[in-house]
This record gives sequence, C-alpha cells and structure tokens, in this order.
Amino acid sequence: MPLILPLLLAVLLFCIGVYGVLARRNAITLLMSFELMLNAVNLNLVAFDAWRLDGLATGQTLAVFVITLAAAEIGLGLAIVLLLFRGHGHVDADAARDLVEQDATEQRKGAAT
Amino acid sequence: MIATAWRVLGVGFSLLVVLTAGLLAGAEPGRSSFLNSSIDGLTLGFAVRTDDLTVLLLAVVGVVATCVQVYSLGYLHERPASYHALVALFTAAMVTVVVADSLFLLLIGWEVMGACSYLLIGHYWERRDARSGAVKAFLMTRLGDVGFLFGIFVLGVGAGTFRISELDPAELSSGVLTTGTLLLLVGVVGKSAQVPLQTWLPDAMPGPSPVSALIHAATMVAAGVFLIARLYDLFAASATTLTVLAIVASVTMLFAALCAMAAVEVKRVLAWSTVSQLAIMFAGLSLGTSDGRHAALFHLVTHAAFKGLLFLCAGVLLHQIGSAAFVVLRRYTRRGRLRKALPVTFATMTVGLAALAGVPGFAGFFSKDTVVEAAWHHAQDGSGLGWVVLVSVCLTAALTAFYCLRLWLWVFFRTPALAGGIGAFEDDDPMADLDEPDTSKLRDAPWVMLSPLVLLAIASVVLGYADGVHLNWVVGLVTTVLVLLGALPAYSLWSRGADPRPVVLEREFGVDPLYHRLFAVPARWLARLTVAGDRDVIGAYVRATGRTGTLVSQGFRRMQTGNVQTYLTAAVVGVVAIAVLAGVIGS
Amino acid sequence: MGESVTLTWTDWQAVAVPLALAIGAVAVLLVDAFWRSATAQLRHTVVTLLTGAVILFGLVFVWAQRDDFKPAFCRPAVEGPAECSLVFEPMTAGLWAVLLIGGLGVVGLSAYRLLASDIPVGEYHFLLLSALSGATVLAGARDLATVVIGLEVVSLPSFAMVALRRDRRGSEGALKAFLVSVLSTAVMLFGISYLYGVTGSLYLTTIANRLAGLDPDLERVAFAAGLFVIVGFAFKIAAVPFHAWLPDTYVGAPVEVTAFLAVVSKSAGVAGLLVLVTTGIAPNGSDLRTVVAVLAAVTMTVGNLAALRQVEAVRLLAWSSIGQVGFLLAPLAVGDAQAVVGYLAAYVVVTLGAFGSVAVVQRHRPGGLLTDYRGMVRSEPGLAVALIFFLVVLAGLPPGLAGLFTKFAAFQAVIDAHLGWLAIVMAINVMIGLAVYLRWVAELFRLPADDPFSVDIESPAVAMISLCAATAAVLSVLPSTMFALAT
Amino acid sequence: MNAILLGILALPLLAALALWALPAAIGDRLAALYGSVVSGLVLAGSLILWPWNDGWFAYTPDERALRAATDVPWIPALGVRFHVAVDSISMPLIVLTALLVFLCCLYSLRITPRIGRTRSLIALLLVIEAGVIGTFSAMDLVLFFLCFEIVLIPMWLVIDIWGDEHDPAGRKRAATTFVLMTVLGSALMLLGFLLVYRQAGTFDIVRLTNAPVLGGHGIPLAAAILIAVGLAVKVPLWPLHIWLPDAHAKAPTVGSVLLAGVLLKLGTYGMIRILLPVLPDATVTIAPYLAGFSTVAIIAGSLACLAQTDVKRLIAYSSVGHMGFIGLGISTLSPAGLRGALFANIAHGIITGLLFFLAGAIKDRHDTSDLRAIGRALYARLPRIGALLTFACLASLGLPGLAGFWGEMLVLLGAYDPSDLLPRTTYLVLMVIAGLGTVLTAAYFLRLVRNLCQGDPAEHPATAFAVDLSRIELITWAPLVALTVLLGVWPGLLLHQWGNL
Repeated sequence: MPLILPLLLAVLLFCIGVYGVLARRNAITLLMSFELMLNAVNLNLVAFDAWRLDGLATGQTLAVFVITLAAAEIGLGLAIVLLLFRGHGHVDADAARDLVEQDATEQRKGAAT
Repeated sequence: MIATAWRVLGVGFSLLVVLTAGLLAGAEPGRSSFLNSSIDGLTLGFAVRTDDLTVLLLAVVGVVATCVQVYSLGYLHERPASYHALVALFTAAMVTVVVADSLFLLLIGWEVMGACSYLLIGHYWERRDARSGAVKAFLMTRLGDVGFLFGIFVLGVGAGTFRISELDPAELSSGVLTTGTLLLLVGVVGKSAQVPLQTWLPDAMPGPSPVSALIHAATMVAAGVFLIARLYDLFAASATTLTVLAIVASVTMLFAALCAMAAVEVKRVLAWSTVSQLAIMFAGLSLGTSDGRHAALFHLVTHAAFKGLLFLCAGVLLHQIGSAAFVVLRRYTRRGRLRKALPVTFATMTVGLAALAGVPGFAGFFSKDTVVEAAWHHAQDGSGLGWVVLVSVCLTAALTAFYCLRLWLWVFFRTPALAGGIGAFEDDDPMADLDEPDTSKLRDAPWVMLSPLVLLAIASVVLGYADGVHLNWVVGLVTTVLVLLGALPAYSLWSRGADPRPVVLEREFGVDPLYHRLFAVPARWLARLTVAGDRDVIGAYVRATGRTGTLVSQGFRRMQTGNVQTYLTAAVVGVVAIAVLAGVIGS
Repeated sequence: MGESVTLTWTDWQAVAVPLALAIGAVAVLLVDAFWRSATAQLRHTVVTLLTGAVILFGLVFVWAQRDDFKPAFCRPAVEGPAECSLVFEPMTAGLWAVLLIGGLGVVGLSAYRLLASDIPVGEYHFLLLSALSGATVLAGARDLATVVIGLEVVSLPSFAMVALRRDRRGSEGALKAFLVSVLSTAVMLFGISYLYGVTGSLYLTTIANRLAGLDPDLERVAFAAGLFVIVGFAFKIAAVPFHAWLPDTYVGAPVEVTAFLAVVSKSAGVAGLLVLVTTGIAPNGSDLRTVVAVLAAVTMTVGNLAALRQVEAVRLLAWSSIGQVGFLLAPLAVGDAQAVVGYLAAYVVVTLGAFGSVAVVQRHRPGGLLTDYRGMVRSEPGLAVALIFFLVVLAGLPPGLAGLFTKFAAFQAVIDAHLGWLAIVMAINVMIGLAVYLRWVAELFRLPADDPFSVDIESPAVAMISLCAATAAVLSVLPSTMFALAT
Repeated sequence: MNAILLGILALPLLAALALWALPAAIGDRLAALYGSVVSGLVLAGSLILWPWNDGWFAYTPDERALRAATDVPWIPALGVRFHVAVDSISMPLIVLTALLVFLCCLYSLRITPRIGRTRSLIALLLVIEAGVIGTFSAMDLVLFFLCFEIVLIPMWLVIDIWGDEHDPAGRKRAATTFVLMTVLGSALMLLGFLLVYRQAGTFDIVRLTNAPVLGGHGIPLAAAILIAVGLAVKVPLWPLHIWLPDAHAKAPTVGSVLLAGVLLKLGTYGMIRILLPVLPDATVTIAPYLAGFSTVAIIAGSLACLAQTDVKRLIAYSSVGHMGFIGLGISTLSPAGLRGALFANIAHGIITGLLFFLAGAIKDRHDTSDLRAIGRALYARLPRIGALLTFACLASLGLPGLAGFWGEMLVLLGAYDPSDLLPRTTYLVLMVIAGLGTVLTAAYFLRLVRNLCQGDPAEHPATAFAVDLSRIELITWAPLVALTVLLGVWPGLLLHQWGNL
C-alpha cells in the first residue's frame, strides 16, 4: 500500500477532528473529536513505521503510548465534564462563561457595594 | 539704615574711582592677569591694564558717578538701597570695562552694565513704560552683545589670545580682522544705540533721571566709544569696518538729530541728542587716524560733562514739577514762573544746552570742532570717508543748534506771539482739562542736587580748554555759522508760536513699530506655534501612544469572550497564520 | 536491530529525582487516605512536610550532582553519538532546580490555613508531586516520546488541580485549560508523527543530525512538523495567539493552584521548549527559531498591552505572565539556555511571592480588585513592600535587580544573535510592562485609603512571602547565582 | 579613598532603608533632620574625595586621574563588573548632587509638601542621591545603566505622591510619562551598550576608553545612535523633551530641584563619559545631527518659554534650552565645547535649582504657579524673593559674571571652532542660531520678571499670608547664590579641574 493513502486518511481524520472541536458545542462531542485527532496521529505513526521498516518499531511504540495517553485524557476530560454538568446543569462548552471579565463599570459597582 | 549704608557706599565708591584715577594719573602703564585657565592653548582668564585711556575714562566715570550719587541723595526717595547699590554696581561694571585687558573681563563689565541699566531703567517698575523700556534696552543690547561675543571668538581664536594688549593687527589675517571688528561693531552699535539698534535709548527715559545721566554720560553708551578707542589698532587696520562705522555714524547722527527736533519731552530730546553726539564720536573714530581718535575721546569727555548736566537738570524739572514734557513745562512757563523759580537749574541748563549746541566758548564747541577738523584733514588727504563724515557732522551741528534752542526757548520762555498760551503742544496735553497748576510752591531743588549741576556746568565750560586751545579759526567760523543757521529757524518758529513737527519725524521714521512687527510679533507667533507644536504634535504622539495602548488593551479585553471555542478557533487560526508566516519567512 | 537497553547505576541516578517525586506522590496519597484518625491540622502538616521533604530531597540531589553529566536509557546509535531518552546535565540541573523551587514554593503557599478548606489535601499534594515529576522528566527528556509523556504528566494533574474544588468556577477553568491543552497535544503529536516520518527517529539528537542532511523535498514537511510541535508547546506556555485560556483559568482556579500553573506548569513548558529548540528540532539558523522569535515578540506585546487596563489583581498577573513568557521566549529563540534558566529562576521566585501576597489579600477580600490594595504601604507595610519588590522585579527595574539582570541577559542573547528588531520590541515592552506594574504599585502607595487592607497575616504566608522576598533580594545582589544555574 | 566613595554610595541607601524601618510616626522634622545629617555626611565625603587637577582619565596617561577605584567582578556570566571610580569629570557633578540633596533635606526641615509623609520623601531623596552618585561614578556600562535606572521609580513616586495637590490626574500622568519615556530610552541605551559589548567584549568604560570601538558606520553607528537616543530622552533633547515640562511643573519643589538640577545631567554626563570616548568615530558621524537637534532645542525651548503662563513650566522649558546648549557643546567634540558642556552642567544645576526653589516658594505662597493667578508686582509683596528671582533669572540667561555665562560661552566658542572632523560651516550656522537663542532666553526671562515681579502693586494687593524670605529659605538658597557668583567670577575653579581635556 502506498504511504500516501494512510497519510491522506490521517489528515482527513485530523481535519474532521478539528472541525468537530471548533463546530460542536457539546463537551462530549469535543472529547470524541479529540479522539479522532489522536487516532489520526496513531495512523500516521504506524504508517510511517511500516514505511520505514523501523527495526525499533518506534512508531508503533509511540502509537501505543498515544492510545494510553488518549485514554488518560478522556478519563480526566469526562471527569471535568461531569463536574461541569454538576455545576452548570449542561455540558455546552461555549456556554460556560462565568469567568469572563465583567465589564469595568459593573466591577466598579461591585467594588462600591 | 540699610539704605543709608548703601548711600554711603555708593558715594564712597564713586569717590574711590575718582581717587584711583587721580592716583593712576601719570603713573607708568601696567598690566597684570589673574585667575587664568587654559583651554586648548587658549588662555581664558582675567587681566587688567592701566594706561592713559584708562585713567581718562576712570576720571570721567568717577566724576559723573559721584555727581549722580550725590544728586540721587536728594532726588530719589523710593527704594534707595537697591538703587544706590545698582548704581555702584553699574559704575563698577564700567570701571571693569575700562581697566580690562582681557576680552572676557571686558565682556563681563559690558554685560553687567546692560543688566544694571535694565534694572535701573526699570526702577519705577510700577510704570508700564519703565517696564517695557527696560526690557527693550536689555534685549537690544543683548542682541548686539551676541555679535560682540562672536567677535571676541573670531579675534581671540584668530590671534590665539584673549588679551587685548596682545592682539596685534599685524599678526591677524585681514579676513579675521574684518570679521572680528565688524562683529565687535555689532556689539558697539547695540550698546551705544546707533542705527539700527537705536530705539532702546529714547525708550529708556522712564528710568530715574540720574540713571539716564549716568548711562548717557559716562557708562553704557560711552563704553562703545571706549571699546573702539581701546581696540583702535584693530579697527584702524580694517578699512571695511571703518567704512561701515562711518556710514553708521553718519546715518545715526542725522537720524537722531532729526528725531530730536520733533521730540516733545525734554528727556527724549536729550536721549536723541546723545545718540547723535555718540555718532559724532564714532565718526571721529571712523577716520582711522590718531587725530580722529583724539577728537572722539575729547568729545566723549566734554559730552560726559554737558550731557550729565543736562539730564540732571531734566531730573530737577521732573523732581520739582513731576514731568519733563514740554506741554507741562509750558503751563509754568507761560506765567513766566519756571525760569524764576528754578534759577540755578535754568542757568546750568543753559550752559549745558550751549555746550551741546556748540556755542563758541563752551566745551562742546571745541570738541566738536576737533572732530570736524580731523575729518577735514582726513578729507584733504583724499579720503571720501573724510568728506562724508565732514558733511554729516556739519549738518548735525546745525540741526543740534536747532533742537537745543527749540528746547531752551519753549521750556523757559514765554512766547509773545502766544500771549501766554501753551502753544503747539496742546494736542497731546494729558492735563488739558485740569486746572492751572499751583505755581506758588515751585522752587529750586535742594543744594545736594544743585551742587552737582554747578560742578558739571563749570566742567562744561572749562573742559573745552583742558586740552589746550588750538583752534582752527576756519573750522570754528564755519561751525559757528552753521550753529547760527540752525538756531535762526528755531527762534523764528518759536517767536511765531509755531512748532511744526513732521509726522515722519514725530514717529521717529516708524522704526519702532517696524521692529515690533518684524521681530516681536513673529517671535510671539513662533512661541505660540512652538507651544502648540509641543502640545498638538509631539505631545499628541505621546498621548496617542498612551491612548492606543489603552484602546488596544480594551480590545484585548473584549476579545476575551469567555467562550472556549472562540479561543480554540483563534488558536487554530493562529496555527495557520504562523504556518503562512513561516512560509513567507522560509521562502 | 539495536542492542537491548540495560539499566545502569547512572540511569538510576539520572531518574532519581522524578522517581522520588513519583514515589512521594503515592506516599502522600496513601498517608492522607489511610490516616483518617489524625486531626485535619496534623494531617495537613504531615502531608506538607512530606511533600516538602521529597522536593527538598530532589533539590539536594540536584545540588550534589549539578556539574555531572548523566545520560540515561541510552543505546548506541546507528550513526553519531549514543541516543539517550533522558539526560541529566547542567542545563537539566538548572531547570530542575527552578522547577523544584517552584514546587516547594507552591507547597509552602498551600500550608495549613492557607489552602482553601474545601480542597482535599492528599489529592492536592499528590497531584502537585505528580506534575512535578512530569515536569522534571520533561526538562530532562531527549526523545519525543518522553517529551510527550512528560508533558502530559505535567498537564493532566494541573487540570485536576484547577477543578479540585469542584465548584462552578474551577470546573469551567479546568475545562478551558483542558480543551485547549488537548487540542495542542493533538497538534503536537501530529507534528511529531511527521517528524518521525521524515527522520525515522524520535531521539532529539538523531533528529537534529538527520534534519541537517534532509532531502530538500522533505525539508518543508520537516519544517511544518517542527512548527506543529512548537505550536503544541506554545499552547502550553500560553504564547499568543494560544493564550486565551490562561486568564480565565487563572481566575477560575484557587490562588494556590494559579500560582502552581504560573510557576511549575509554565516553567515545565518553557523547559520542554528549551530542550526541543536547543537540542533537537530547531538548530541554530533554523527558520523555526525565527518563528519562536516572532511568537516572543507578539506574546510579550499582547500580554503587556492586555495587562495594561486590568482591574483585577489575578487577571493582571495572568496577562503579565503572558508578557513574561514573551520575554522568556526571546532568549529561547536564540537558544541561550543560560539566559532562559536565569530568567525562569527570577520569574519563579517573584511570581510565587506575588501570588502569595495576592492569596493573602484575596482570602480576606475575595473581590480581588487592584483597588483593594490601596494604601497598603501604610496599613500593611511589610506585605506591601514585599509585593512592590516582586512587582518591580517583574518590571525589571531597580531595586528589582534580579528582574533587571535577567531581562538584561535576554537582551544580550538577542543582540548576540543579531535579532535587532526583537531587541527593539523588547525595549518597547519593557516600557509597557513598567506601565502595567506601576499602576498596581501606585495603588499600594495611594494615601489616604478609605478602607485600608489590614489583617493578621497567617504566619506560614509571612514565612513564604518573606522567603520569596529574601531570595529575590539575594538574587538581586548576587545575580550570578541565577546564571550559575545553567552553565 | 575608595572607602569614601563606597561610603557615599552606600550611606544614602542604607540610611533610606533605616529611615523606612523607623516607625511612620516619627515627626517630619526629625526625618528631615536625619536626612540633612546623612546628606551632609555625603556632601562632606564627596568634598574630601574631590581630586584636584587630575583631569579626565581619557586624556591622561596611565589612568592617573582615576581615583577611588573599586573593581570587583559581579556577574561573570554576563561580563558585568562592579567598577566604580571618580575623576574630575564626575567629581563636580557628584558634589553638586550631594549639595542639592543636602539643601533639599535642609529645606524640608521647615517646608514640606502639603501631603506630608516627609519620612518617605526624605528616604526617596536619599535613594535618588545614591543612584545619581552611582551613575556618576560607574565605570562599567551595565553599572551605569543600573544606577541610571535606580533613580526612576523613586522620582516617579516623588512626582506621583507629592506632586501638585490640585491636579492628581495631571501629576499622575506627568509622573508616568516621565518614567515610561525614560525607561524606553534607557532600554534603547542598553541595546547600544550590548552592541558595544558585542564589538569590544567588555563593559568596562576604562578599558573601552583605552581601546575604543572604532568605525563610524554599521554596528558602532547603531550603538552610538541607540545610546544617544537613550541619553537624549534624559537630557532631554528636542523632540524627546515632552515629558519634561509636565514632570517639572507637577513635581514638588524638592523634586523639581533634583529633577532639573541633577537628573538631567545624567544624560549629558553619559554622552561625555560614554559616547565620546567609547564610540569616537560613530560619534563624529552623529555629532552634527546631535548639534542640530540641540540647536532646535535651544530655540524651541526658548520660544515655548515665551508663551508659558505657569512659572514652573516656564522654568522647566528653560531647561530644555539650556540643556540644548550642553548638547551643542558636547557635539562640537572640541575641548572648549566639552568644557563648556561640563561647566554648564554644573551651572545649570545650581541656577535652575535656585530657580525651582524660588518657583516653589512663590507657588507655596500663592497656592498656584499660574502667573495670571499669582498676579504681578511681586517686588512690592515679596521684595526679597522677587529680587532673588530676578538674580536667578539674570544668572540663568547667561549674564557674564554669573555662573550661567561661562558654560554657554564656551559652548559657542566650541561651536565656532569645532573638532577638525566636523563640518565647520554647519557649526557656524548653529552657533549663530544658538547665539540668537541667548537673546530669546533673555527675552523670556525678562518677560517672566516683568509679568511676575514688576507691575502696579495697587492692582495686585498682597495676600495676608505672604511672608517674605524665611530663614530656612535664606539658609538653603544662600549657597546656591554664592556659588553662582563665585563660579561666575572665577570659572577657573572648575575649568582647572579639566586640565588636560
């Protein structure tokens, strides 16, 4: 199989992942999009490994690492999303805006009271 | 208490100057230098010298200063401490100029005089005209002094020394000599109020009269004459400078005499006459001969006596009457009171005016004749310059006689034709609607003021014979005729009660407004422009920087929407942007 | 097929510190979990002491070995020198020292009565030590796999710490940091995959060697891949334009955690980037360095400008820390490790101090506005003087010579690398930065204040802030100590 | 000897720290007394240190002129040494600094800003003193830069806290503009230093002077421009002067005195100490531009003064003009011009110090420095202060016989005969323009005297609290007046110092 095909697929996957991250609001969907991106990376790594006939199988090794890493990230991500849901009652990433700086005048009012 | 101390100090100092002159008279010329420091081979420091010129000027300064100090005891009642101190400082500055052998020491005296004259002219700082006159005096002389300073640079650097006694015209290239002396001449013109820097002197009249006497007789304006006499070798070696000097002097003497003819205030007439008389001295100096120098110095001395006298007399008028304007004086004169109430003043002033006009027998006659004679000799040697000087001095002699007689008659004598009227000055009578002045209390000044008058009056006669009488009868005759020619119209106009004053003369040729429009107004505009430029251009950049910072900062705060997906989008866009940028850098 | 990698005593020595931190982390967790009988104060104190001891051990270890060169997990390379996964060398020692000092400072700021009471102590310290462990690994890493692992081990605990309070603000802050970080990791990994593809290795030295002799067609790919890796780190250290998460997260997290983020997490990112730039993907003269320089210029300018009008203390510090990162990136862009480590050292100490002071005030005035600090120079002179000193060090003006000389070193590095334009941008930013900090200093000096801040400051806080101030003062008088960290 | 120098560097700093350690409750008077004693000691030390007749070390063999040298490594990693020493270029400025700080402390015994907090004010003055003396004695570029910056924050605080109490926003803005512009300038200057380091491999001024960075273009030129711009902000040279009028006008009296009397000299001193000897060729390249800007500063400063309505602003703007003269003198690169610049540094410090003291006194008595609000006829209301003001104005406008003259005269002489490497015609033109500038200077000072001191007293009756010259004012101003006269009649006193220049 020519190298270009898995690479193209990986790029496609990565771009879908990026699109998902930017376009979807649901935090869970976002996490899934990240999964897509990381898997694109894995695909790349394995493809390059195979292409290079790497004696150390570095690519595959790193791919395994990335899978583990993704698991850890998703685990933590889900925990945070749960926390968000508990606090806000929803899991919309773009609706969590408590921390945005209040308008200066409001703050001054707040300071006065 | 303090005032008394300063009075004593002032008089004492002037007497000391006289005493020094007396002690130095006939002594061997000497020089010494002190407080030197060397810069790049040039010695910067102080040096003094004593020689005949020094002694002569010291004597003149001392005597006039003593007269002024004594006179002021009676004349001045406001703020005497600062006044006497400043007059003493003024005298000291002139003494510094006179004894200086270092150009810098001379410059110190030269400019300190300017500062003192500024402060003394502004002695009555409550008065608007005194304030502006003082400022004008300082600024115009300062303008000249800048040229003077540059002249010092040119000569000093050219000759490698700032010692006057070491400046040798033979060692200087003609370019340096001409540039240097011309630049010095700028300072002289400013200080001695010659054309074109003449306007400050008449405007300096609001100062106390004794100060005017001091300025006009011995210090300040005389310093210019002294300077050229001191550096006469240098000036004489530069034909260009002499030509310029002669032209300046000729123009000035006629210009000032014409202005004096139309002035309606005693002190202003006298001020213009000073300008004119100084020009006569400069004319003598411009001949470039030792005769000319001698004549100029002779005239300087006699002029010191009679001009000092005249100003002190004017001071008496001011002191006793409160004004020296013709129109005010006429209020007294038309009753015939003035002459009778102020006999000593009248007499001494008559002497002074006679000397000024060059009436034969008085000092001014002899000294002016010496100048004419020197010019005549020079002209006969085939010098065009001599002719110019000769003609202009002769013309000036006639004009001088005119305005002297005009002053004398209008101030002191009733005009039969007017039958007791005020006459031609009514138009600008500030007290026209007042009652007649009470003339009964009018009397002559106290003797502390009158004694200097008497002394100077004597000097105004005697000094003419001090140099030994060697009268050239032809010249004497010619000038006498000229004096008569000048005097006759004055008499006839007076006797008819008329005083035609051409507008152009009355406005003094419009020089003052012209200067105002040429220099003061643009300076004010430029000043506003600079301030506006600082505020609206340079400052605007600074403010705009600050405001931009604030705006950008606010912008960044706005961009902080709180929406994490905006952040992510921005980041991805950032990646792309950096990739593009890197592509640009890479290619 | 290369020879098998065997562990030697040197390997153990090189990883001793990360290992100790990791073991310590577990120990702390265990102590907290199974020793429920003790009072909260005792437990907290023991945990703090334990954590501190572990970090101190690391510091002593680093100090003892500071001049050594200890490569670990090496194998002979096909070409060139041996390939190692983790190297302890003077630069590593300097970075570790900075990281550990930062960690120790955060532990100090989290002592009993200082740490918010709703934060579980054991987990907090466990996470802290884990992150430190990851940070040290990252600073010593010499292959990309280790870099990735190290980075993740730093990052994931940090997010957990942000959310540890389990409130709305914490979760939101954590979410933002998390999402941006994951995206950055993905981008970085994507870059790494290509880097691996074109060079066939993950070892930084080998990559550097092979990049030099690369097929021109692949050079563009390698460049793009390197760019992606750097961008991944740019997210981590919040370089503009990947910075937007930072202010929100800083404000959302408890102040101690914010201090941790600003000190340890950020230093770790800088350390990783430094390792990457100096030893691997961006050799001298590489266009990637120019990219980093551009990032530096943009970061410091935006950070300082945005900080200019902030009215909240933490947010101001957040933005200013972005500006500081810009200054850090400048010597980093020219590969001057000494200047970077020195800068980092001063930055860590005074940032700790500043956050410590802010924590004290914030505990009593939750509003966190700059106006809360009004008149403090009279009402709380000690704290005010310390805070002023920290701010002045951050601004880089006397008497904060530590900051001045680190900025100086940064300038020197940039000038030596002929990056005149960057130097000019830095000069302008020195001015903007000063404007930022002076606003705060002015508040401290303003008298009279209506309601001056005056409280009984907790003694651990006093100790910590004094320690930071003293350290900063020592660094100011003897700036060479900072630069001796990495020679 | 070097112990004394280190002493006068350390003493004010330590004393300031000690003063802050004292409780805030100690009386204002006590704090001022403390400050007077400390600064008096510094003054005494600096007088002991004064080397006679040794000249500038750049022009003397074997560095004989360098005295009280301390040279120890400080930051080897950066090539920075702690190298301080004095020669006769720096010594008069150090003494001037010590004197002015001493007088300011003495003045504060009785007269302090209305805001109070004298303890902190005194401490800040001492810090400023240490920084300035450090700058004048630093023989290492980095140390110079460092001391240059030490002054900034204290001065910023002095303006920001004790400035004009009627205009809090204005004083804040003035202080910030001052500090930000100076910081930007000094950062640029630092870049120049680093370029020098890159070329020469050392920051040591002595070594750099003996082995200068040659070449008039490329990197040395860039370094010279950066250094010149950095210093020009401080001088301040037109058009970088914009911070100055506000800062001076809003600062409290002692702040203005130090700002004008001492801080501005840091810039010109730096030019003489660093620019000329270290980058000689590049300096020749930029000198005509420097001269041009200086001349513009003379004219622009004077013209701006003509239109000012605030006495403190006017005096501040006059500094722009005077510092322009100094810049012109430096840019002539001739012995006369340089000495003129050095002399004018001192003279301007003394005279403008006096002027700001007077302006402060007038402002305190009228609660405003606006000429229109103060009214005229000061001679009638406050005759002694009016007379002193007139004296100071005359001195400042360069009246021969007073200190202000010699510096400007030598500067013009230098411009008449500049270094052979420079275009003489350009300098002649500049000399003439600068000469006209002296007339403008006279014009605005006379305008000030006319609008402030003179006038009809009936229109401007005395205010009830107007007290003429108080004793403390007399004591603090008398040394300045005396020095003005002394240096005016005996310029050799200072000129001798620079014997071999």
